[in-house]
Amino acid sequence: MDILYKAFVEPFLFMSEAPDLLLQTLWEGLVSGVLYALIALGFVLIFKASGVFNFAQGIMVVFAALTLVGLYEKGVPALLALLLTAGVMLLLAIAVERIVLRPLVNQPDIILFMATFGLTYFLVGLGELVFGGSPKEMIADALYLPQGTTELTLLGGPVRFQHLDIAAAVIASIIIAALAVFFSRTRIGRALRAVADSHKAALSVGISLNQIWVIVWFAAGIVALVAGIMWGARSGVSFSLQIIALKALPVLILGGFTSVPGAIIGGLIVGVGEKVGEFYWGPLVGGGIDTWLAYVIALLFLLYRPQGLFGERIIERI
Amino acid sequence: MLYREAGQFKTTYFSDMAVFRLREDRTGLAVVVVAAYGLAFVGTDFLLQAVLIPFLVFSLAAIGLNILTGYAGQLSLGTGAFMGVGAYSCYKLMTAFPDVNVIIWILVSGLFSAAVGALFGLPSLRIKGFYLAVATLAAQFFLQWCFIRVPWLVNYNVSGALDAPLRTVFSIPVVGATATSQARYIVVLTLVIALTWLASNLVRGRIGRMWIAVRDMDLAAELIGIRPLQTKLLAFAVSSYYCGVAGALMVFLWYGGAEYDVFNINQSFFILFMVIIGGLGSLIGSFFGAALIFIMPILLGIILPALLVPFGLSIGAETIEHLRFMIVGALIIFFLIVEPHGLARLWQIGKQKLLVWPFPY
Amino acid sequence: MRPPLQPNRDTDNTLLAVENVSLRFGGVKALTGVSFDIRKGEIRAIIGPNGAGKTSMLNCINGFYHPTDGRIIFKGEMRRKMRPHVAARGGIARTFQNVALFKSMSTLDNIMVGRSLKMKAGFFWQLLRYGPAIEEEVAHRKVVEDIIDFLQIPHIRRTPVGRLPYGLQKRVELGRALAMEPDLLLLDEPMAGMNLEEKEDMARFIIEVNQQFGTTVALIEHDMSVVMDLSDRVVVLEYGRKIADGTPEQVKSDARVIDAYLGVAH
Amino acid sequence: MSFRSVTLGLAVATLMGGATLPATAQDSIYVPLFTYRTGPFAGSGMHIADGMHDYLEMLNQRDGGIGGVKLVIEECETGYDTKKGVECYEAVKGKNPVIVNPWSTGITLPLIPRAAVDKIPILSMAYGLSASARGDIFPWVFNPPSTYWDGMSMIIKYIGDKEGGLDKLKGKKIGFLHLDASFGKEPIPLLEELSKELGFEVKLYPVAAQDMQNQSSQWLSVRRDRPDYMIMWGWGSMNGGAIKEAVRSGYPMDKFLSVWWPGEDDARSGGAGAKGFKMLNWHGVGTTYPALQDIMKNVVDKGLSKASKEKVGELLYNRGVYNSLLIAEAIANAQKLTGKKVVTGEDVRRGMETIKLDPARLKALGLEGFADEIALSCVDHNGHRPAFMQEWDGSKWVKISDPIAPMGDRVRAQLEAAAKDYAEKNAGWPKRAEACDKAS
Repeated sequence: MDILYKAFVEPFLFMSEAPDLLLQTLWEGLVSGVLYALIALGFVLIFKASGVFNFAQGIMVVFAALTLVGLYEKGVPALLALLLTAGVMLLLAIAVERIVLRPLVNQPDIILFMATFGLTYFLVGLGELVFGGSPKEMIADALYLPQGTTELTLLGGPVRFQHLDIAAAVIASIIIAALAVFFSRTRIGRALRAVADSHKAALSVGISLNQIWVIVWFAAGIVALVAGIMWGARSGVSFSLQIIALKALPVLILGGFTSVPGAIIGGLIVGVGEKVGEFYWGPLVGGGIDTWLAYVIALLFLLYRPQGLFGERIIERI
Repeated sequence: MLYREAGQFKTTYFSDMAVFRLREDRTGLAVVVVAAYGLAFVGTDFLLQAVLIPFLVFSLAAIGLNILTGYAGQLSLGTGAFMGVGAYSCYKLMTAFPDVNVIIWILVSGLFSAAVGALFGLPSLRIKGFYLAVATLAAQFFLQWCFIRVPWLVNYNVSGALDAPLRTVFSIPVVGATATSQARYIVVLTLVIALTWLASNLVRGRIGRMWIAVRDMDLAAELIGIRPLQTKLLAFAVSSYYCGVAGALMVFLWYGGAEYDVFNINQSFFILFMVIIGGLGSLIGSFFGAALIFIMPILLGIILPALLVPFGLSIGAETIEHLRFMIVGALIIFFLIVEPHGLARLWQIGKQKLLVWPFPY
Repeated sequence: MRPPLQPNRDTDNTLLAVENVSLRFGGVKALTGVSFDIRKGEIRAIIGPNGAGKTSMLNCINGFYHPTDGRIIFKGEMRRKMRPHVAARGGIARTFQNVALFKSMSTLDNIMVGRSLKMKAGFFWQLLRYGPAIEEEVAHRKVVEDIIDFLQIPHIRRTPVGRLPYGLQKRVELGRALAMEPDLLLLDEPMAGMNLEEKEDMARFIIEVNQQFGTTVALIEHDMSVVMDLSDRVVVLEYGRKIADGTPEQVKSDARVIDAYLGVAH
Repeated sequence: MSFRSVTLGLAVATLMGGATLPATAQDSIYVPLFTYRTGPFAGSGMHIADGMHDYLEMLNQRDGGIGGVKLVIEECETGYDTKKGVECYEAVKGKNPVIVNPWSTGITLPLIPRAAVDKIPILSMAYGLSASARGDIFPWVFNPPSTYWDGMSMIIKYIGDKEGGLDKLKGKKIGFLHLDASFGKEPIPLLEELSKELGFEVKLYPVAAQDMQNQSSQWLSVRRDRPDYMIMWGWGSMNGGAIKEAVRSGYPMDKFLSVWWPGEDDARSGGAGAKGFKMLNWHGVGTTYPALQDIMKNVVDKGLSKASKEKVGELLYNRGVYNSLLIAEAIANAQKLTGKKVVTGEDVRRGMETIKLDPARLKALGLEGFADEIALSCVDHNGHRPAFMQEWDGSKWVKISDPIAPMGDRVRAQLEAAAKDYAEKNAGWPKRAEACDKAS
């Protein structure tokens, strides 16, 4: 009975006793959620347009951030370094399209998925070769990212808001809005949607699949860069970020592989879910459950709704 | 002239269904097996302990994953954790019943990981492909957490790690510090040969065909009466059995003790690469893949510096490591482009060519 | 090709009855109140224009779709929600409009898979590939070789089916269905995309299966001449409803059928 | 086909001969260094690697090796990965190494039982299996100058001091943020025992290796529990991540203490807010010591080091130097003991047991005041030396305490139990057969 009390009553009592901590937990969850969502967004962009499940998105985040910091350390002014990094991501997109995607165009999805594994390994080696293995500090000041903390007294206790986190939330929202506009209002965006619906349809309206792939991989590269800057500013730039990027997978599961809003909402659910879970229930089993909680949430959710929150319903045909 | 099908007629279905339909193949296999055992007596410690034992262990794990991913078409990223289940259950068993032959416990510990594998395979009925891969990630991270968080699993060792107490077979130590690499190698080799033989029986028979049917088109498979859940769960169980045994071998006959971290997600990826490069749906491919992914980096580590020495260049250990990563990554992409069916297909093509040599077709 | 009715047929013996079956996907009605029966040993055709719900009907019969309404009685048993593999175990085999073979397997293995249900040797015998496992493997291999001979495809025995031309794939698929020794064989456009020669071969196989093994056949086909020659009785669907049911002669002369189907098709 | 068989033959030949490729000449001593300049722990590992390498290289350059015998220094990259570490061990085993330094607890554990069989001593300097401090049970393993239990007891003593006595710890709350691995969990039993006895409460905050840079959950819990002190057992990017999160969540830095593994980079990543962060240490930082000046002159300035100049003399660099100091001293002792010039692993094990670095000896080595004196023996492979507390002042470490002696009796009790447990569980663990040398 004691365990039941601890599992089902105490956490809620604690929530109501210290609403300020609940608020703080939710806020931290939201912020991580936004960052997970940013990484997941990169996956979604590529999956939507090319059906490729890009496992390398995580390393692209690290790679972009490292390039930025590396250039800055070489003496390139921050904003120029930002532009150059975007250029590098474009080159990467072109290279990926030429070397990986084009020769594999008619292969099953699983083969393409595995090819992105190869890409991951290659980028890890290349990144470490060029930039070295030591963790680097994100150049937050030079990029005019706000630092510092605001402490407000809310619900009877101090709640801290990092300016950086607020900035991350704002920037993520801007990116999402921009992507939404891009997809619905611009010619290329509509072309991308056409590709997502049917490759043949896209070809018939005269859009080159190859160009589209370059564009989405570039877009995903930019999203990776933004994600890299925000994560990097929070916790430093190193290759261990790559494993954190795996958290984007449960986000995708929740949100569905093809839905941009799904990625956002999935990200928030995962972020908040794992923080609240760890904070209120983690101590029951010795803590550290946030390493797997997100995956288990996603798994349970999948059993209930195999196509994700916003994924298209799969009607099986034969 | 040496490799010909002509003149070898099959008069019964039984002989037509043999693994190696050609006399030359059978001879070749026998030569390889004899040579493998021979190496135990001529190989250096380094060759046995750092190259061949790990190669065999990884081959076994790759066979395990290949059964699941290559034959039954279920993508798994939880291989490392399933290996861990085998290793931890083997530790519990061999410390709880120290008098029982350790080889029995290695084989039994696979059953535990088979059970855990089947449990985490349950979602495979409803979810497929990438979605399933994420489900197996749940297994990976959850099990890893259990390994570190349940001290009972390591008999409350202060170090929190698995150790390898002395165990003998026919009073020759095979587990523990005093076991020679020769003894370890012979045990590992024998187990891997036996288990490979069993796997090859399995995949050639009814069960193997059912797995491939589910992989190729699970709906059609169901429509001809194959129960999809049972078939997939069986694949998960058998696959995890192999991974579990490989995990136990890894800790007790290779490392000789290990922390939970050796079963991390990178281990899972590592074995997945072997399966991809070796060839999905091919047992011999598992060996090729393990050889390429495991042995090639070691060779690179030895050859690259040696190549540069004549030019007066030296290359740092870390640069070699970076190059290893890049080369492995590039090879994966290369193989997927050139031969998505992996080294196994290249091998097959080579044999076909040889069969009709010197004519091109 | 053959007389329209077999004299020795027990016409009262119903193998499968479809009663008032409806099927909806969201707002789309695929089938509305369809009823008909299939008698033991007959060749029953289901025809209708594109989108009439023919394939949906077959999907309902073998449990791939579950009817929203109505019921299906097979061998006197009512089954509401049934998984396809249960249907298969019950003796229903089928082929598909767009061949659903296991592409990486050889012809031999594809047909061997069809024998899976009949194979009983346990897991451990399988592991050892010894005793019952290997005896059974040899026995079933013989059956499969007979089917291969029957379908006249021994030359492609070891070819992965993915590399075969369409016509041969359809034949292998029929072989796989036959390997299940079904009581009811559902054929979804078995002759689609075939040339005249191939069609004649396929028609001959269907008749032989029906006559030699007494297998009941239900088939969907677009080629009217084939349908009229082959089948004992014909159901006509249009927009998910049954508009006619009877012998080929009866159906041919039905005014609604001529309007809805033959009129359009010709 | 013939090409293939040639390549295959070549490959096999390389593998079989691989172990002896860079053949060790008879007139040199082979010192392999297991390092990691790649992987998630590279940020810590590379500085240590540089320090270890440069000190030994300096001896080569300045003195022509040790006792006139050149050292062959070879790095083997482990990436902090047990698999590669074990591979490195097998690769160096055949080359007559005089000692191995795994630099990872995960790699140390599987090597411990092998050391005795292969006759290669293991130096796991202030990490690894704490129980291996017992030389009578682990004759081949050395972990000077202090175990994690020593470290934990020193931190508790320091906190007690600040509070005005150990008895004042009653009712306090101490948080323990640790890497969720054997390494981080090792001090827990001692911490819990002390908590029972002194009446403080312990809160555990494990950090998984894959979440080292994603510690917001742990620090949220810290905010909930409001521990009076935080103790950290971290490595690699976990240290920097923790300091950052501590700053972010406004935890009072002067109450945040760590074992000896964070480096300058980690503290710097916390920005100005990291000021006041404290950690244990047992050796000097900076390049003012003559030996370090020699490294500068003979190694770094000659371009023989991989370290950039400003990193030389930093905490982890000097940690590497200390590690090599022990190796060099053990080799020198071995030469003295055996009268041989080219010594083997067996000799160096004896050399290790007779290590005696008193102030005079340190001065002779050009490291006066670099570290506290230490002497090892057959029984004591650790020394259980005191360490001091240092504080981050925003740009460098400042020593803020005298050496704090560990709680010897507590540590001994833990050691006793752990060593016994290890020997029992590893049935057939050999009794020490190696003879004892007198310190020279």
